[in-house]
Amino acid sequence: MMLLSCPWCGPRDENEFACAGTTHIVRPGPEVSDAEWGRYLFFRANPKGVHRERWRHVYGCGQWFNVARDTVTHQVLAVYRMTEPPPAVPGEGP
Amino acid sequence: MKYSALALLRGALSGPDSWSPAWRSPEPKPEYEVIVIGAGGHGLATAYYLARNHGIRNVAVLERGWLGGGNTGRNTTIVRSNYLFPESARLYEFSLRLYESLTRELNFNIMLSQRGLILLAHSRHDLDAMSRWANAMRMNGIDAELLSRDEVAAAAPLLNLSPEARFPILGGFTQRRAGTARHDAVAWGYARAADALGVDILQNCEVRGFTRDAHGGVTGVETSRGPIRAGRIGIAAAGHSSVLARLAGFSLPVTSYALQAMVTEPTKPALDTVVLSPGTGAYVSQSDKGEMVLGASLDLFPSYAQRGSFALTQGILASTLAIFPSFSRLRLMRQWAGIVDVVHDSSPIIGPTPVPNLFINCGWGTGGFKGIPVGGWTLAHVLATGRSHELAEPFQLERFYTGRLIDEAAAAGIAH
Amino acid sequence: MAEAPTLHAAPGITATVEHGLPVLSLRYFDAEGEFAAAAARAAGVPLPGPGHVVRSGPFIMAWRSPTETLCLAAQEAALAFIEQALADHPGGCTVELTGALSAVHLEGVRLDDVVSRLGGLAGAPAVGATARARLADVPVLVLRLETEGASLLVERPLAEHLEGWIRETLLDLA
Amino acid sequence: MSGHRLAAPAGAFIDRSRTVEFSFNGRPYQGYEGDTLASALLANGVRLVGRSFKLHRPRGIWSAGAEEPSALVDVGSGARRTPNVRATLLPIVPGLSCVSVNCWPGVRLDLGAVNGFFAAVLPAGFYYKTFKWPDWHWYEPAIRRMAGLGVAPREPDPDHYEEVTHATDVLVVGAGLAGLASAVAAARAGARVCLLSGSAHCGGALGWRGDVEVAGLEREARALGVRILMRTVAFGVYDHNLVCALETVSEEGAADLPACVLRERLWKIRAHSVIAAQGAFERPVVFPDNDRPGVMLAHAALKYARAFAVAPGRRALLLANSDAGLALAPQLAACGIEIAAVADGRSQQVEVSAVHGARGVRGATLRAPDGSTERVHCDLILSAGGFAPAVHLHSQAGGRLRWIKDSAMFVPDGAAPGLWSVGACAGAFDRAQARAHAEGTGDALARGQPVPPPPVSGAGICPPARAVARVSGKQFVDLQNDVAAGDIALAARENYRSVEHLKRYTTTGMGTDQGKTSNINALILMGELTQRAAPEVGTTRFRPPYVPVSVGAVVGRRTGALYRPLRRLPAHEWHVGRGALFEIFGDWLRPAAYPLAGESLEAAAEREAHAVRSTAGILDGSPLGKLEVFGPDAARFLDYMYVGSMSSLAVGQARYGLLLNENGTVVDDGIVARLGAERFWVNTTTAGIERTQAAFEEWLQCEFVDFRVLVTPVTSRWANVTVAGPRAWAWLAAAGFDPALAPAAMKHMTLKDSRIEGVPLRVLRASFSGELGYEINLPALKSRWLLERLWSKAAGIGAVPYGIEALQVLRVEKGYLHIGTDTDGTTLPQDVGFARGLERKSVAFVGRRSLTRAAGRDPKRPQMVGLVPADATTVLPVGAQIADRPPPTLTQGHVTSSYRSPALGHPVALAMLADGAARTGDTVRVHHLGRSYAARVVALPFYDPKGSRLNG
Repeated sequence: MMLLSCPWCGPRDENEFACAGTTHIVRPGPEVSDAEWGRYLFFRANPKGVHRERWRHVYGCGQWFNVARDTVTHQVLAVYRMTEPPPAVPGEGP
Repeated sequence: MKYSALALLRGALSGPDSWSPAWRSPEPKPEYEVIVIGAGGHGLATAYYLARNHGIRNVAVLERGWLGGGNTGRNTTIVRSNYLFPESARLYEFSLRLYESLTRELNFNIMLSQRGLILLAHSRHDLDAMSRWANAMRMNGIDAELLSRDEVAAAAPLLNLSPEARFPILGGFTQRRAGTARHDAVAWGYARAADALGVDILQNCEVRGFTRDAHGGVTGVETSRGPIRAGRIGIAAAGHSSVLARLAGFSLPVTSYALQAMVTEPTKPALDTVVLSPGTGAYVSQSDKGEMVLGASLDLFPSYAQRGSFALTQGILASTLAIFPSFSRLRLMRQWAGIVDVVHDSSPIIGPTPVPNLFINCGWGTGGFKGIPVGGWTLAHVLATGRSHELAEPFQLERFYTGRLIDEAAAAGIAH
Repeated sequence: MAEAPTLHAAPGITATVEHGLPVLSLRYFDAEGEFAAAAARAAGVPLPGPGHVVRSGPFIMAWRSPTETLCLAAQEAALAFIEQALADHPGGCTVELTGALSAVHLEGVRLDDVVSRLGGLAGAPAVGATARARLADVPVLVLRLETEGASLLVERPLAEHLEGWIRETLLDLA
Repeated sequence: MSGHRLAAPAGAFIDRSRTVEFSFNGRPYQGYEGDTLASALLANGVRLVGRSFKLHRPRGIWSAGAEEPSALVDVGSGARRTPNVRATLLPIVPGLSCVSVNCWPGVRLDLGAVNGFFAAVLPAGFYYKTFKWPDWHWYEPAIRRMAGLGVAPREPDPDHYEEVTHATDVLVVGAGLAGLASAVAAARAGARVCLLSGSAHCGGALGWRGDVEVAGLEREARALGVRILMRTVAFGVYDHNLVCALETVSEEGAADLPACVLRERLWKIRAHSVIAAQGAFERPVVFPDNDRPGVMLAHAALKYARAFAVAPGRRALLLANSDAGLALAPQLAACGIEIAAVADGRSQQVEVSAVHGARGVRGATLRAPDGSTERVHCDLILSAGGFAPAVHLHSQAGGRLRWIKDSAMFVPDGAAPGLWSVGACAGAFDRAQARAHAEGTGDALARGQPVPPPPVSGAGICPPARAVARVSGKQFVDLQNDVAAGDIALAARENYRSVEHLKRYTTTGMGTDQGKTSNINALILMGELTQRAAPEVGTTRFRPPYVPVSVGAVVGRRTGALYRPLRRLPAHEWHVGRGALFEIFGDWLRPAAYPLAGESLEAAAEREAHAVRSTAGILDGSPLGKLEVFGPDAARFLDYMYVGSMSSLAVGQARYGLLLNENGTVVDDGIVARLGAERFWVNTTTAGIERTQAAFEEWLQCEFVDFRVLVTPVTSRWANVTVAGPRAWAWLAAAGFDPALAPAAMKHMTLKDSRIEGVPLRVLRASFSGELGYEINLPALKSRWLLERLWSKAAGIGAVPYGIEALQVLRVEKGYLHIGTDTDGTTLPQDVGFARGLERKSVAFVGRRSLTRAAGRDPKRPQMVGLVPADATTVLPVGAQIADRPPPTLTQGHVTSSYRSPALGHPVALAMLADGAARTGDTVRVHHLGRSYAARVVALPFYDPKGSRLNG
């Protein structure tokens, strides 16, 4: 059970949070092709390594925030608010 | 050599040396007609059917670790074809029928145990949903029966049948031909049979890149055991599909999650069927060894770590006790996780990729085991002929652009 | 409005349950902004920062999220004063929540022993602090204003569950 | 009687002044307080205690700890029966009653032992090669009965389990010398320290040797405030240094227990640093018939003698394959166990070529390298093959292992993330060095300084295990699962050579002992057979749990009513008083109907629905989801969220909305009302409140970050009392409601704030029944008061309370869809009659883009239609499939909702039908479980198509 640090409530067990998958996905306008729309909806890098994802502190303050996390070791490399620019983290591929 | 009771007797008289290796450990050849990446059930079945159905025997199966060491050996071994949509029903029913003849086909006892799968209805709404499900299965030509509460009780007397239960049991529905099979045996049986047909199974052979021709088509792979050329390449790598896709320069609608399962210490027979309670998430069977096999549930965040979260372990066990309260004093003995490839509609992807000569079988998510025979059959078909098998046509990458998803989980309100 | 409190006890700890707490939610876009400042003036105390709770006159002000402070009072009428003071104030709004929340008040030296047995926190937050956490598998806001006491605020329909968990915990502590 | 009690002063753990009576396999025995079942049985001369898993061979007590593969018993009976308890860990208590597992009719005469005669044809993996004809199903039932160990209880567990969350700086697992030393050092350096002792005594192996150093350290640890948890075994290290441990609270099997006791306690300990100090296991020697009762790990024998004053035999043969093993001979002799012979497998290469005695050791034949043999009379064979450090937690935490060839053991290769090993589990067997290293580790971790590497020393020279050549008799590697050296040779021959294949093919290490004394030997043997070193065969990553843990303890309080929260209506008692039939809908306990005496649910629902259509009814709709949405961008935001324009609502107006996800599927519906210029009231479905709120917050916080909108959930704040029917207003008026709410003054789909007796009301005129309807929202704890007030006027109106079932009848008559019943996770808005609404809406909304993909434009999509059975009497079964022919064939759709309509006098049903809108008037066939019905497709709604009844 991971320990995630909510930017507002501090470190809590993973089961207080919900993960919504990859973050920093740019939502295209309605004019894009079906293929581009499909890529936006479904296609993900799914890296074995550093993953930028978003979590919500469901059982706490209800806030969404971003996490950079290694999907192999589960090490949390960065936690930042939705409005903060993404910090660089070691080990992130191109 | 042929396996039989007689062979066992011969082995007893003349010792271990009378047995021959189940498969060879060959050195890689510089080139194969077809390379299959991943020696799990799907990859091995693909190689077997390439040889058996299409006469293509110059085949290598490449495996990073040990054959059958991934999800094939990490699931809860359940086979069934209780699907709503005709497309899925055809696919999984074909798979179940292959399973039904697999022991003799492979001369390897996969211990297919068709002890039935019961889904529990905890509300009248559940009963209605199961009525739809059972009728849809019958439309698809698959056995399905609705069960009264008493029939459920007779099949699994240790269930919590109290009307005061938090999740009372009102009835259920069953597919009697569903059940379990010995997971290792499926991998080993296909491996042995494929090997006997000339397929090279190359273990400890990790794919590190693809070689390409001028048109971008794949011509081979770079591996930890050197480069190997191939005319066509198939990927059957489950949770690692995205990693291989990235090496080949495309992406997939796949996210990898850890699927957790566990067993208790073995006890004498106490449960004679497979029980699934969609309302609580409990999924319980008892193995031939006597262990209660529990799970499987996903840690709901992306993961390539083959271990599960303790919070989920607690959740799985709490759900188990909600329907089997007497299991409280059994002890949890082993717990593990496999990395599964989950797509939005929980249905597989079997067919070409954007890269010429490269084909894929992935997206089985939590249900890959039951799909092994058909996954191998259809990937072999597209590798051999260049055309998708009729059964696999609805299961192409294209559906993520057209929106023609085959979303059993959404329709049935239960994850497969 | 409050119903009769329920009492559970074990050596070193008592738990009382209170329904129908008078509560007003203060919602704002900016914790430093005009609305929050007006709320602070009305309550007579700066709104508590993240993870904090303060008592001011008849009010208990408890941080709940970056855009929400709960204002609790013994009487609903006291809340009307705040509500009126903030009516039509830009940058936020008030939402009446009286009756939405129930509280389990824990008192005694074994406070941490009980909180640490609810599945989420290793102990009660420090005096003057709040914690929103998963306790007894439901979302709970813990307020700590006393050395030997804390209040566990929970949505009313979930109070029975939290209370049941605490009742069994006290039974086994005894 | 070979085992017997030794004289004092031996017996550090037992209290000779307290005798304990217990029974084993139905026979009464005596022991002392402090005995384990194993020590007490040995003291009573009992050697045969169990039967093995596959071959049902007789087995005795093999170890003195958690590694026990053989001595398993079922404890207690009835609901408190606990299967597969290790006798070596089970304290005896008055009244304890236990039986051997896996034998029938008894452990002495076990019919399953017939398997032993066929052992030769039952090698590893035999079942893969046979039982194929005619079919596995023929053989499986018998095999299932033979398998399994103990008997599972059949009744719910009466006992309690609790879970404690703990946080600490340094957690030390294991309270032997190294663990104590590191805990004390860390505490001295100012850290908060928690120390787990697996047994009831500190000191580990030294504890029962009467070591004084241990007692001093334990005193100091307590003085420094170290939190010491006794009888607490860490079984798992999880992400981010969460260590889970199980504390035994109540004794297993005690007689006269209260109806419910706190049995075990789960500790979830989040530690900044973890120090593993779990010691080492003894690695057994492999030789023929090394499973006979009377064969035992050598250190276990010493422990029985020292700690429990029990000699497991009178004359012992010591098989020492290691320096440490040889050193045991004088110690055992000093305890009063005669050493008949010492076979030094280390240098002299003396082997056991045979064990004599089928039910228990009576002697052994030793064979020297020159082939000469010697028969030794003994009743005890002690096996000392070297050490296997307990690297489990290190491995669970992600640590690597390295192989120490001289001592034939794996030790940690550096620290694991967040976890450091000390003492024997780090390979540090030299006492002084281990203590110094443990102290250095505790101190460094407390101060945040680099931790010194462990001194791997003191284990001595130990050749790897090997099978004895040219002998008959099975040489067991894994006792519980009956895996012998020959099985490993078979696996090697058949190319199951990697550790994963070896384990799975032979089942080595898959038993309840999880291979604590077998895994390393299996690796070594496989390595020798395939000319590889053990690490080349592989080491499996250890997984939790380190020892098996009760399911109940992991679950804790989450059983019974506390499994998942169940929500009750704020006016629950009022409904009880009305005779409600409650059912669980989602997480809510709600009245399905209010049946009269002898009335069925269906009849009650039809009566209630009829009353709503003819007079009035009252429904408790309190669980309905409610949100307040506030802010300058609230209107624009709601336009994005719903199909249905919300920005054009005037204050006081309300509108129906369909909520989609980005994939275009319908996830919820609801009513949005405008409370003010910047303030909206949103009703969601009961089941949909959480996903709606989560979706709102995700869009606001993650995508539309510049929108100034605040969403406040108010579901629990407001109860909802719905009054519907032609006499609804008359009823409300009679109860004293404000005339401004009268239908003439308040239009359908408008909302007004009002008061009654000072109680604030938020009244929405809306209808899910098609009748004049008021949804009266009021402070939750006032709902009972209002219900009673209305009820006091009901008689004059002829009003009834109605439940969910009647509501369903009413809404189906009106053709209103119910999310999750008529829709599923594949439904698009155009499937449920919103094609025109989509065209009308000009602004963007979530999910819109997805609706225009090929799948969304498919004319064969299912569409919601009405069905009326052709015979006008059959209620079409929900879930029945629509098709021209009986199955198997391609389905065209299915029935989603179906009721007998009291208003129309015949059954009606809703269905999803391919291209349904174009098929009005068609007759279709509906198939259900082998029966078939004809039904007519009709336009919706069935009842009051003009909506004339909405205004009463």
